[in-house]
Formats: sequence, C-alpha cells, structure tokens
Amino acid sequence: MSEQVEPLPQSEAPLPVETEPSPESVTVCTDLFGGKMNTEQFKRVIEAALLTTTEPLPVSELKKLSDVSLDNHQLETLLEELAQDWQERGVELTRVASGWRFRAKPEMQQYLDRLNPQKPPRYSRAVLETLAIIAYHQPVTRGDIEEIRGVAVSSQILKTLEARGWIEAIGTRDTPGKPELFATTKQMLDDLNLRALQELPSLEEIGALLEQEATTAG
Amino acid sequence: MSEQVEPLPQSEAPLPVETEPSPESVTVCTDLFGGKMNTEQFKRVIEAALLTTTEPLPVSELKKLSDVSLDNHQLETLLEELAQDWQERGVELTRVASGWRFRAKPEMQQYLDRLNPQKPPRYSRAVLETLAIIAYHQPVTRGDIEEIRGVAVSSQILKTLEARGWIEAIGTRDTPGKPELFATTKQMLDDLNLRALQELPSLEEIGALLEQEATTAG
Amino acid sequence: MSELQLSLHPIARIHGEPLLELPQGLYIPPDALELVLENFQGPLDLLLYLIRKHNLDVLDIPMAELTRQYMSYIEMMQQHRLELAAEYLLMAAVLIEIKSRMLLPRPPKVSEEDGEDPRAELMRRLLEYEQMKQAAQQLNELPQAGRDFEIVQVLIENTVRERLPEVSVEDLRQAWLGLLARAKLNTHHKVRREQLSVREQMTHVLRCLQGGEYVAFDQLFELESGVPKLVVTFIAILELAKEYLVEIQQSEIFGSIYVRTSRAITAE
Repeated sequence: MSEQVEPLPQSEAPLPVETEPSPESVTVCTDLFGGKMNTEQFKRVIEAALLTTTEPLPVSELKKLSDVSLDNHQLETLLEELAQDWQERGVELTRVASGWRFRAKPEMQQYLDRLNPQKPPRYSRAVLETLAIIAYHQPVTRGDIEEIRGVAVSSQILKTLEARGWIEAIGTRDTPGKPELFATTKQMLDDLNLRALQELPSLEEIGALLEQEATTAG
Repeated sequence: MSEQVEPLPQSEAPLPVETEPSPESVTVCTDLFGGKMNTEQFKRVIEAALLTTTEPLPVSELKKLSDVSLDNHQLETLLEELAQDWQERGVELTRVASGWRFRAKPEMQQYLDRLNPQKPPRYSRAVLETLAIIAYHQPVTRGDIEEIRGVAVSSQILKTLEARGWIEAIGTRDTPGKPELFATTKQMLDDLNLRALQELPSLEEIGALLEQEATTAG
Repeated sequence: MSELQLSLHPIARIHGEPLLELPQGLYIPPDALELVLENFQGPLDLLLYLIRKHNLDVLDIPMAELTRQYMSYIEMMQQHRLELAAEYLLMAAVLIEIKSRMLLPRPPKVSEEDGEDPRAELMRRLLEYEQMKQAAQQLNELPQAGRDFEIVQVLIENTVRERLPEVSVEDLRQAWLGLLARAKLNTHHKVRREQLSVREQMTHVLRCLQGGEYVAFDQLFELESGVPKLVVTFIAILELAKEYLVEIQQSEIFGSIYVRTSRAITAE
C-alpha cells in the first residue's frame, strides 16, 4: 500500500474509452505529465472529479487535479475530447456559465422518472366535479355546471381542463349571452383509458349507492 | 459475426466503451427488446440511471427501466457487463448491500481531495469500538456494549452513529427497563462498499492478528 | 507525526514508545502525558496496554505485578487531576480482590465453582475487549464513503417536463357522489345509462355541425356502425332539438332534411 509512488498504475492495458487520440494531444501530454500520468489517465481523473460533483467545475478548479501546470487551452482541449467521448451516452458533459458538468440528457428523463415517482399533483375537488358534470351531462354550459354545483365556476377551472385537452367548447347555446357548450374530448377518454363515455360508472349505480347509504344511515 | 441481426444502429460510430460484445448477449437482447431498444441502448439507460443516483439501485428498481420484462439473471448479466466496461476508469460500478452504484475508485481520492479539502471528521475510538461491538454482536443493548468496553457509553456516541445512519434501534429486549436493541444498517454496509456483514473482517482473522502481535511483541 | 499517530491509534499498539514510559529520568511534557492518559478507553484498555507493554501473558496474568502497575497509573491520573471514571476505581477493587483470592490456600476438595481460576472472568473480558478493539480498528481501515471514496452523482435537470395530475374513473365517480350528496339534484338530473351514450352522441352531432352550415340529416348517421348506434344518433338529434341546440329544416315534403346549430330565430 505505502510503496505506491506513482499516482496510477502504469502497466494497464490501454483504456477502453480511448478513441483515436489526436497525435497532437498525445505529444502535449507526454510532455506535460512526464513519467507520471498520461493524457488518458489524467482524463480519467477529470472524469471522476466531474462525475462526483453536481456543481459545475470551473477550469481553474480542474487545474488543481494536474500535478503539472496546465494552461486553460490545454485543459479545455482535454475537456472537449472528454465531451466527445461521452456524446453517445445517456449522460453528457456540458459547459455552462460557471464551468463544466455532467448531466443526464433530456431524453433520459422519461426513464429516470420511473425511478423517482414523485407524487403527481392532484386536481382540486372543484376541477374534478366540473369534469364529472361535463362528462355526464355534455354538452353543458358554465351556467349548467354552476346550477348543479350550487356555486360559481371560476374560469380558471375551465381553463385548466381545456389546457389539458380534456374539454372543449363545441358550440354555443342559443340563449341570451350565447353561452359556450362544453363537452369532453377523445383525449380525455384516452387519458382515462376508456373507449367510450358509456364505460364511465353509470349514474344509476352511483345513485343506488347513495340511496343505500341514505337508508343504512336512517 | 454476420448473424447478428442489428444490435446497433449501423450509422453510428461504435460506442467508445464497447468492448467486444459476447455474441450470446447480443442474441439474448435482440430477442428481448425487439424493435424497441437494443442491448447497448438499454445499457446506456441503466448507466444514466446509476450515474444520476447516489443511493444504490436494487435490481428490482432497475427493472423498471426496461420496456420488456427482464428476469433478475438477465439484468445482472447486463450489470456485470457494464461493470466490466467501466473497470479501467476512475469510476467503477459496484454491488453493495442495497443494490448497484457507481463510485470513484479509492485511488482517485487523493486527487478529488484537492477539490474538496473538507474531510469528514474521523470517528473517535469510543465511537469506533461501539460500532464494532454493534456490528459483530448485534443485536445488542447499550448495557451489552458497556459490559464489553468496561466503561459507560455516552448517548452522544450512539447518536453520532444513528445520525450517520449506520445503526438503528430494531426493538427492545424483554428484560426490566426494556432496553433498546441496536443493529447496523444497510446504509453502513453501503458506505463501506460491502454487500453483507460477512464481508467485514472475520473475527478469526482478527484473532490471528492479535496472536501475531502478541508473539512479535514478545 | 507522532502526535498524529497518538490521536489516531490505540495507545497499546505503540510498543516501547519512550513517550509512554513512566517518569524514570525522562522528561515528559505534562500535556503530552495527559493526552496519553486521556486516550485510554477505560480500565480494560489500560490493563491491556500494561499487559502488552510489560510482556505479560493474558492467559496467565501475574496479578501482583499487574495490580501494582495499574495502581501507579491510577495515581498518576489522579495527580494530573484527570477526571477519573468510576470504572477505574472499580477495576482497582476487582484486581485487589483477585490478588487476595489467589493468596488464599485452595480448598482441598475442588468443587467446580470454587476451583475456577479467580482470574478467569478478567481474562475473558480482556480478550473479548481486545478483540473488539482490534475489530474497531479494522473497521476504521475499510474505505468509507465520503472519506476514502466519492459516490458518483450526475445532475438531472428536472425542468424538462411538468407533471400533470392524473385522474381515474374512480375520481370522477367520487366527484359525482360528492355532488349528489351535497345537492338535491337526485331527481332533477337523473340520467339513465343509455342516455350517456345519447349525450355522447349529442356532442358528436354538435361537433359535426360546428361550421354553422346546414348538414344533410342523413350525413349525421354512420350507416356502418349498426342499428343501435343509428337509433342513438336519432334520439341525440331529437334531444338536441328539444334543448334548442339544433334546428331541423325540411323545405318541401319528402325533401331532404337539413340540420344546423340553432340561431337566434328560435328564441322563445
């Protein structure tokens, strides 16, 4: 353990990440690191440092990783090579305002989401009731909804459902004010995994349930 | 070679990490993923997931990343291949008590310390001895620990270990006072990069070490 | 270096360090001695140190010698006004007791209990503690996350996609139940199961008429979807007319029937 003089074992087989190294960079770096560390080994160190830090690392910090003094240009050439090595992976090396850092590619998000199932947000009761009324009574106007709910329906609620693509105005009722008529969309059926509205629980069932409750309560 | 259907989009340059893929794994995975995702792509997904998570990921979690159902054996084969791909790097994929995770190799630490000179505090002998007694004699009560150490164990010591997530009370002993029983956690094994308690130095080894010391001292 | 070693390693491992010798002509800085004394983890630790330092056999402890050594350390600790845990004094009593028991002549008839070596319990404790002390050191030598190696963590930017609430059929059912429970609309809005398909079809017909133009009556029917669907469509159109949502026109007898969304003409 204690006799390790060299920072990294020299006897290793060529590192597998090594893409065709540009002759220039090799020359630069055998000079740079002398017998101590070759370019690939130094890349491994930078890589390890960047992979273990979520904060971006500025070039000035990364310089500390080298045993010899490097100028910014040399280091940036190395970083660009490293970014190149990673470009086919799910994680990429990017340069941001305060330095370099690895991040997951956006297209990985859909997979990574499966591992971090944050609790999805929920709609308020007002939104759900409005949706239920539109689903069961369509086409309905805002006035109809308000009559059934017994309270005013804020525009926000309708906007939320419209933005989601679950309801749409399909015409107007021919009464004063020409109120818009709302109906549910195919998208809503798709999202709730239904083939048709009839697959919603029938109101009769729901009514029976409620009556039952009322009689057992009485 | 020619019977491989098409494990990789042919237009792409070979991925830099790719070592010679075993023909077996290729066949398995063209079957597995059909047109959806090939082995290399799936490996990239697993890799991205493991790189972005500090907690070890158990195989059961990693399964969620696949669109087709995989058995543990198939997944573990892939993970071992992935670990193989990484073995020459500064970062390695290891299996610990609660799953798989990437870590920087300990030999990188001398470099990484330059970026982050703040070292976690070393534990006192009292803390370490308490930990050893819990690890090797678990489940134990505070009284048991005190009996072995021959001195009182301060609450601070137990709190330090609990705060680190290395020990936890797992019940009480059915004696007067119902003293709490302490055991070590998976987290402790993870932090020591171990898969199971059996990977701790065995007491026989420790015994041999002691004898050796006694004789050399004489 | 040596000071660092001292604070990191158990004292008993530093064999023959002059620093640890009793004051026999050699000057020990008082604070260094204090550091040494404070480093003992308790009486067992001190005893082990003495045993190892003086090359005594744990399995055959010369009690007189060990007790003498132990007492001199206790005195030294007291001189330095170190806070002496009660356990140290208790151990002193134990040692003296063992020593005196060993001086007593053994009873001729050796019953199992009486015959036991008075040192046996002490030996067992010393060995057990020494084992754990060594184990602690081995544990400390294992690489630790954060101290000896870093865990990889790559950023995930989660600004990518906003999560939307999910709604299930059950949610809608509950919402409806809530409405029913609150309101008196039981009788008012009783809708039959079949009527839901009528409602759906009403929406469908209205969508077809969205342009505001007249649409031929028969174009509203999808002949290929079967008789029940045709009936439902027909009822839907009648229902729409009843609710003044569409107007139906036929300009001549047996002529084509046209439907369009209603205009102001039908106002009551």
